Amino acid sequence: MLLQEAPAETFSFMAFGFIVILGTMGLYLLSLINRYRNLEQDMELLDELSAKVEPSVEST
Amino acid sequence: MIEVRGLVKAFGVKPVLRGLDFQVAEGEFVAVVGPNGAGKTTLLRILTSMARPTMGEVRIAGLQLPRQSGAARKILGVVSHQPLLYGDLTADQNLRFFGRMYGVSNLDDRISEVLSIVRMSARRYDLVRDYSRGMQQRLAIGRGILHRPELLLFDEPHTGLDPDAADMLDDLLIRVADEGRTVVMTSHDLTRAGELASRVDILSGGKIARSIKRGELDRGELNQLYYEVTRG
Amino acid sequence: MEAAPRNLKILTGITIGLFVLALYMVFIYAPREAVMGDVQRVFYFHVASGWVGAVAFLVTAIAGGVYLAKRDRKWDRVAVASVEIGVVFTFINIASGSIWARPIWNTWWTWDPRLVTATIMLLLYVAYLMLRQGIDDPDRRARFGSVYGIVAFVSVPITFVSIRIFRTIHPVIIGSGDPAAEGAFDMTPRMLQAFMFSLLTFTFIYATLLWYRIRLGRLSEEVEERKMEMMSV
Amino acid sequence: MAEGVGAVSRVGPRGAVGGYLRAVGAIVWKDIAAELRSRELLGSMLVFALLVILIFNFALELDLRTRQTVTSGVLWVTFAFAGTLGLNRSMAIEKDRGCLDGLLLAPVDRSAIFFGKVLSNLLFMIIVETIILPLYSLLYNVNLFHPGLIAVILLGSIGYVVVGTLLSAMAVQARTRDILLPILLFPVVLPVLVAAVRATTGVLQGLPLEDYQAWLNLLIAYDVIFLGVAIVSFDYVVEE
Repeated sequence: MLLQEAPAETFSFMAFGFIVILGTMGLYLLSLINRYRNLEQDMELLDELSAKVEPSVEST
Repeated sequence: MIEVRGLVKAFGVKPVLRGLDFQVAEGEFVAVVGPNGAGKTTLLRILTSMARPTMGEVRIAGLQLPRQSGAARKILGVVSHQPLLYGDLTADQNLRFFGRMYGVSNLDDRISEVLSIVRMSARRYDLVRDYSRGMQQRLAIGRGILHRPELLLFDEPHTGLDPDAADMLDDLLIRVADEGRTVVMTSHDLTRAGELASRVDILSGGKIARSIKRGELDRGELNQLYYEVTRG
Repeated sequence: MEAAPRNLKILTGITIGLFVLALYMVFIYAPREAVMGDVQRVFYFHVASGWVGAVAFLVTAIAGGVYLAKRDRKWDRVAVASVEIGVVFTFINIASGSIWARPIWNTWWTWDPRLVTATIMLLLYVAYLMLRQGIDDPDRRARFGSVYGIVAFVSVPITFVSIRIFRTIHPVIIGSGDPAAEGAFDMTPRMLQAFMFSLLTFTFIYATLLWYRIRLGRLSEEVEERKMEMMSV
Repeated sequence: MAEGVGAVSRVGPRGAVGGYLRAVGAIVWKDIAAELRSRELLGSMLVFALLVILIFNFALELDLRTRQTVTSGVLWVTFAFAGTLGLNRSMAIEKDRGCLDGLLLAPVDRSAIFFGKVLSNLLFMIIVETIILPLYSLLYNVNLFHPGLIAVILLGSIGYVVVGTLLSAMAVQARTRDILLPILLFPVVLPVLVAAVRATTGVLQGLPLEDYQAWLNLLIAYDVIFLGVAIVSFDYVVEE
């Protein structure tokens, strides 16, 4: 194979390689965004809860 | 003997001690009381240099913690609610081991002496594993006083003891304190603390909220004050 | 949490620009390799990922050391953030290397020192993440993480040396022990430029991701803090 | 020892060294005394080691030819597996009744505690090895008696135990302590195992020293480097 004059036909392997490289990077990016969203939702929920809790504490 | 100023300790983001001030003079027997989670154990762990303060100054016999903790550990005797003893060793072997770690001189004599103080001489060569909780705790006190410390720290010593064993422990505590040592004890048992200690400090909100000398208040007043401070 | 600071936005913009350019250089600017063909194009990002992995773990070890000295939690956030990114890119490095090896050495896997070291490095830092997962107290987690991050980083070069000696003494069964021997190629100037540019781009990607991941860590701690407050109320 | 005892309150250089060695010795003595009583640690290590060798026997079909080449590998895998059992147990004993706190309260340098634990772990490891080696030799009729082997086993065990003691001190303080140690330890000690296996093979095949000198050097380098790393970092592992 290595003795051939013309370059080896390895386009499919290249495609596969880049799917893995870019795919993994993309997945990680998605996971970062996802985790960030979840935390922001938690934060909003906490804001709501503390808004509810505080007046009731003062009234008692 | 102990000087603590502005002590802050936070576990992660959760502050347990918030700017606590605490002084103990030589020869005093101070009980630190407070509800569970008030930070009693945390305070003691910082005094024993097992935990490092987040902020604030801690001095024991003039030695600054945690920087000079090595020297401070020499004059400290600690009895925790865990026995800190090896189950697979006998009382004699346990004391021998800790005696060597502290560099106690005339170790054989000292072990006999300590065992008779804590009334464990008869069980000297029995495995700690087979002891009752009360016996383990007595031996733990023996381990605490083995190297003749100037300052004794007791962390909830009555935990898990039946009333008889607890009374026996009280006798022992009084005897140990009468030898002129400074004692700091944490407890959630206000009555016992009030009877034993020359001063009761109430720990609440991460600070010493009140400090009551013996004879200042009777038992009922002390109880009422405690509930006011910790609940209110 | 407040929106990304301006510097981070600028950095993100630069990184995206560089990445687009890098893709252009890898696929169009750099010539097709004369022997291996298109698959050689994997090489640029393959090496760059390995580089990011190594840099990330170095940063973890340094941040761990600084944490132990200063006890400022922000250094621990840097350390975890860096490990996570390092693990992702080391995985990319190994997977892409394996794909490259298939047509060139006729096998998905060879026991080449670099490949094996990269794999053990991946296992080390997966262990690092598992260690952290098993500890609830954040201060202890940070301390143990710092210690293990340093221990792991020190062990990597020794592992590499040990496998290298192992390979030279042992007969090589499949392919070549050293990819420089077979599957090696002369880089044309354009290839070299694409290669250097990929390294630069991936370094920027690392820095950008690190920044975002540190912010994520901080936000997560804030949420924890708030939850604690809620529970104590 | 006697001078060390007297010099406790006024720690001069001699007293300090005496106190340090006395503390290390006390920990080793304590571990031996406890082990003589319970025999849990050595017992489990030995039984486990035998089981591993038996499993290898059926997994690899250790016929005469195979034995020549895989003996060192089988031995070291056995030691490594049995070793994690011992390391875990040895640290769990300290953690169980809060004994580690008791150790840390003593006025001795933390590295003395580390050395004490390393020495007793090393001792247990070597006891297991000295029982397993002749047994293996007997079972498979392979001659394992070679002076060079002692050096290799010692160097390999030191590196393994130094890193193992440090990491087991972390593992026992984690929630997942039963499963964590091998996962933390094996990727870090891989060079020790590789080098020890190759050097053992060299010794057993009677090769000249030059042929496996590189492995011995690697083992020495590993031992020295990680002894340094472990001494510095042990403080951070045991403090709270």
